[in-house]
Amino acid sequence: MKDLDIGFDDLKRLTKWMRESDDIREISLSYNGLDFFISRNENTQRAVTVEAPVATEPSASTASPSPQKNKQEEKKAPEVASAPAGKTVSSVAEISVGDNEHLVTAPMVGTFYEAPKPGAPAFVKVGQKVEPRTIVCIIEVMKLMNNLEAKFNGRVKEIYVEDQQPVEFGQPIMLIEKE
Amino acid sequence: MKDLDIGFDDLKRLTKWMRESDDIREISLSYNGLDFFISRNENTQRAVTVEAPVATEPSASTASPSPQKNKQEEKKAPEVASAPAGKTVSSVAEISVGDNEHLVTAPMVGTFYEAPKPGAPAFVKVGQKVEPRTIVCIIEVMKLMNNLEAKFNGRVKEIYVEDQQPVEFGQPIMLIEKE
Amino acid sequence: MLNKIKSVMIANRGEISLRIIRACQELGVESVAIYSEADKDTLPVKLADTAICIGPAPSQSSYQNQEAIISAALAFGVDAIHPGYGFLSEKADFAQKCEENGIIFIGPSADIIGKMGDKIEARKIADSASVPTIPGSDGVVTEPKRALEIAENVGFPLLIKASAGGGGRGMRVVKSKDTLEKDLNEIMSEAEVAFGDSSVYIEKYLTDIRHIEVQLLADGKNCVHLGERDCTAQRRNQKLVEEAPSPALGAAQRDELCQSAVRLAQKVGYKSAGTVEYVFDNIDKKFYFIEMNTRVQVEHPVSEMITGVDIIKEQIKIADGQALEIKQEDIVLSGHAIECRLNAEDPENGFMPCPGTISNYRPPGGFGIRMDSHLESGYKIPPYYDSMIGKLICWGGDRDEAIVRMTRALSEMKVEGIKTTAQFHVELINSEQFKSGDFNTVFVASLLEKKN
Amino acid sequence: MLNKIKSVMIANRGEISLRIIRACQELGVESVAIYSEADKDTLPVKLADTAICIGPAPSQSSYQNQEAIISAALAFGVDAIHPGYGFLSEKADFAQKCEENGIIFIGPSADIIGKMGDKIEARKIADSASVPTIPGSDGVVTEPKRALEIAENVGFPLLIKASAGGGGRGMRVVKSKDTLEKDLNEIMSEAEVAFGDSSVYIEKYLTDIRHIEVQLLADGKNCVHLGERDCTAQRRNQKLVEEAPSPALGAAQRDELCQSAVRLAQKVGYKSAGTVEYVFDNIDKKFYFIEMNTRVQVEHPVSEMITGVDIIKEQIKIADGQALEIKQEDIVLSGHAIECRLNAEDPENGFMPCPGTISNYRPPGGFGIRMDSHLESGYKIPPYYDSMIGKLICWGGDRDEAIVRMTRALSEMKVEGIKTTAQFHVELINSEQFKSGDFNTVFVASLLEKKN
Repeated sequence: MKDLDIGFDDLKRLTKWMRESDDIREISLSYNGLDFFISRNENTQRAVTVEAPVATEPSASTASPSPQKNKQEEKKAPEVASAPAGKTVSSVAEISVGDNEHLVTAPMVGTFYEAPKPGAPAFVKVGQKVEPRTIVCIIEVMKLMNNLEAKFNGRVKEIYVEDQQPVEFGQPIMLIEKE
Repeated sequence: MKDLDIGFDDLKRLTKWMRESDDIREISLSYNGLDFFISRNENTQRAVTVEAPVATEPSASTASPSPQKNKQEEKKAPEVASAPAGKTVSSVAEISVGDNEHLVTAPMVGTFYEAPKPGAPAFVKVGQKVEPRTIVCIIEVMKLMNNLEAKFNGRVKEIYVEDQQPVEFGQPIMLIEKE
Repeated sequence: MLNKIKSVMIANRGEISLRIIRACQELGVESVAIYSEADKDTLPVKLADTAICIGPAPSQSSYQNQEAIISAALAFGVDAIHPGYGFLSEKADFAQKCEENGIIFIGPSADIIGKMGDKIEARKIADSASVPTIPGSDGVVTEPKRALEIAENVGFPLLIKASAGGGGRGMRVVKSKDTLEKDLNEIMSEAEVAFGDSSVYIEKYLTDIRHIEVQLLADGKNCVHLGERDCTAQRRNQKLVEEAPSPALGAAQRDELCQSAVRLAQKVGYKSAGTVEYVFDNIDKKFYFIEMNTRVQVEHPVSEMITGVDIIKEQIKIADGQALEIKQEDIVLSGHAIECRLNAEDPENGFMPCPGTISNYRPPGGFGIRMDSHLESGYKIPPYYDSMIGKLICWGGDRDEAIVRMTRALSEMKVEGIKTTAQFHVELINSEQFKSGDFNTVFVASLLEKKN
Repeated sequence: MLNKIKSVMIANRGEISLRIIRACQELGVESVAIYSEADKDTLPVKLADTAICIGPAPSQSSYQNQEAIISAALAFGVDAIHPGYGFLSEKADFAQKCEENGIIFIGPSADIIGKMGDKIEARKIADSASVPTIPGSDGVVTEPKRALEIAENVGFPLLIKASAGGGGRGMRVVKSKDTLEKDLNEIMSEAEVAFGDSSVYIEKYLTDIRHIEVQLLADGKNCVHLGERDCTAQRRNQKLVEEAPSPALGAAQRDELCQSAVRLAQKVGYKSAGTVEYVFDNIDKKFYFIEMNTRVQVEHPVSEMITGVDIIKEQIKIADGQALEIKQEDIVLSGHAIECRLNAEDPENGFMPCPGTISNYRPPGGFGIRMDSHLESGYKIPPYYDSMIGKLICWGGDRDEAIVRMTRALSEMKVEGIKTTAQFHVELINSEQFKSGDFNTVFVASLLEKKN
């Protein structure tokens, strides 16, 4: 076991795997005075009521910008363990954002517009280059149009919401790959 | 086991397998000072409802041959975690019985008598030598007197129940040190 | 509140044990739970004032072990035993043993349990109390001529049963007068050959029936009824859903039914809670006495919810020797209540029992909801006992509201880790036929057939 | 069942959000929960048909953020908003915004909320509807002579309040006529010096009072009452225990009280559920109007339990434009109900709020028990909101039974990991004074004093 030299980078890598593997709930590592523990669990007692982890693929999770529909699963099978997919989908934590990426999220609950007016070309498209002041979309909050900016130099990597769809507070809207 | 040289890459591989094998819920590895654990479980569902372990000292647990009184604790502090001591006290599991010891338990719920009749000397006392057929006590079940025998050559180490006290099914009555 | 009873031993397990413990606590008497080794970590054991292990898991060695229970009651000095339902609740000899040992049996006397447990005796008592019984021979008929006479009086279809037969053997349905004589002769001679006894019973054959029962409370002198319960939704004679009031009865017939039950109880000087069971013929709209249950029933909460009367507390007070405080005019039926029995069974697989561990339990809540269950997260359903793990009772201002509330509650409830009948109940109570209120005892079977 | 409303957004959290979700589900309308980031994993979010995160934890940014809520309602296309209690439930401007944006506000109109929210306006309406108000000046008095006249009419003890004062400043109790003129002069000149305004209010000073309120349902045309609730058991103006019916009222006075509340609602064409609050003077046995709450109240289940009427469902149906189906004669008060508010507070430490994680939660159960709570094992009480974590409501055939049942249920309940007021409630409801039914609003304070 000589070669088990665990450095901080290794722990970082473990942490990264954990982030990528949403269904892994706990990792613990204990060696030679080192004690390392990561958990998604809100500790043991809580674990009982915490819902099963939800869809982790950004494509899956953000494909539904609509609010989280719970009812189907619960109604259909009250006796069966149901982990309503898509329920708490849209919060930031569930999309893995790399160091060189920036996630644009909804600053308020409202309606997403990809273009300045209906029928006009979208502000940005996937793959398009953006600058910090580039307007990437509009969130309408009670008739008030709020421009969202890219904030970084980079390129639009993914857009998670469809035009004119409602978005929750904090819902991921698009991913900017920084340059 | 010389060749069990666990490196960080091995842990990485383990982690990778775990990620690929959706039905594996937990991996734990413990070797030569290394302790490694990954889990998909929100764990401890069980922990919540399982009662805290109760008194394990024979002296404490068997001092109360009467049925388990729960009410006091529950009533007095419904908001406080209560592990009603003495509740499941009298089952065999909670008294540590050594390899060279034999625990005499109640074969039926009833009343314990230490002597053949009131006022008579007890069948046995602590420290007394016994043989397999030595009668150690009587359990009365609906007017029917059932003799319990020592079953082993040995010495009475402890008596847990007082004369004329009711005993539950399986309740420890006395401990015989085998010889 | 009580005079003689200071402690009650509950000779049962699961939800009914919990139910009785709660009643004891509200009456201020000590509750003494008994349990088998398999039930050590269950809610009744935790919630009772005192808990006593009386034997190993199999019920023959624990909950049905009369000697162990009486012995425990004597050793631990309890004043009374409540038998719940099932197990020893209708064993006259157990009641007798309690009486002999100076323990109050919370139920009627051994004598009454015995009488009512004897079907022929019970039918005679019903007849003598002018409680309608299924038309037919009052006992065995040996004379073919007499049999013919009776059969013609009863009408068709009718049922001829060899008195020595049983389990379906030696039975025949006679549809019309045309074949009566032939059928009668055949079955009597068959019975003679098969059992060495040609005597038969003759009974009206009912094809389209409901099961309706009347809840009674009686103190030996006075008797009140708490209205009826309708238990028509059954599967293989197992009740699944019970409700009150019955959607089949109008006010006049309800009164007639309930009065007949009271008459029966009065006739024998009944003393305790009890239930008189009837079949209700959907065709001629008449009810006929079947039997009397001399114990509390699984579905008693349904009556509690529409009357506000705590049946278990009343039952204990009667056993304590107290006179009924409730008068018939105090009892007002209000709204509608439905009970669904939650079983650890797989409805997709022939209702196979499936014991296991409840990984996550969330009881439903809110207005009008009552969940009588000993479940908890982590509870392990032992394989030794009944598959019923709880009863969900919903009250509504009317039957429609009770149905939507039950549907909501069943959906809200979570019992994870095992299969249950919850979803099946959602389908059952939302079926057009159940909603209409117009169904009979084979309705569940045909619902299941339609599904498959 | 509903015509216009197909979806309801619940602009609240915790137990009342759950309560409204359940009502929506029973009415067959889509329930849309909103939640702050702190409430993401809570039961309402899990049980609602749809859940929308509307902002960060602080309620100013979420549950009180009118813009965010209206925006969410518009973006997600809901038909109606139910505000629950607290937060935006009595904000006339919020109701106004809903109206302007074509969203049905489940409550009365902005106009009525505004009127009833203005104490002086509300008192005027009460007077005009012949609803008794506390005797005193109808408004400010500037003339010392007029003040003297009024004071003599009101009688003693009385209270003089500088109209520019507040928070206890510029108030004086006058015990008898002897010092009236001197006291009046002093307080008026003090007020002149302190606030530059010498005008005062004069009011009868009540020292021994109960808090009693009447639950109403009105559709703008018809109005029915569901009897009264007694909320006298308070600590620092926070209600702790509520019950119905009030042990202080006889049938005649109950009727008089409830009729006056109905008159008030009729006067303004009230349309929704609402509550008229009164003080009841234990000394002269009279009740006086204080204010009207134009929303559903925390303690509404108490009335539901004794009437069988689902207040939230009725409120939603009224908002849907439906006429009240219930008539006053349909409403029969049955039995007695008590509610204990369960707070995450430490009664041993000045009722200090103590948020934390519920390591183990076991709701109480059985006949007559209703636990309205969003608690679950593992639930983390956030520090941002109210300390109330649930309401335990118990029904009994009479007040005594309700008390023993509540005691039993409080003892059966388990809320581990934090301090709660459960045990304090056991002591409160079992105190001689509470049991007697004869107490006033300072009773809890003196109970606490005795304890220390």
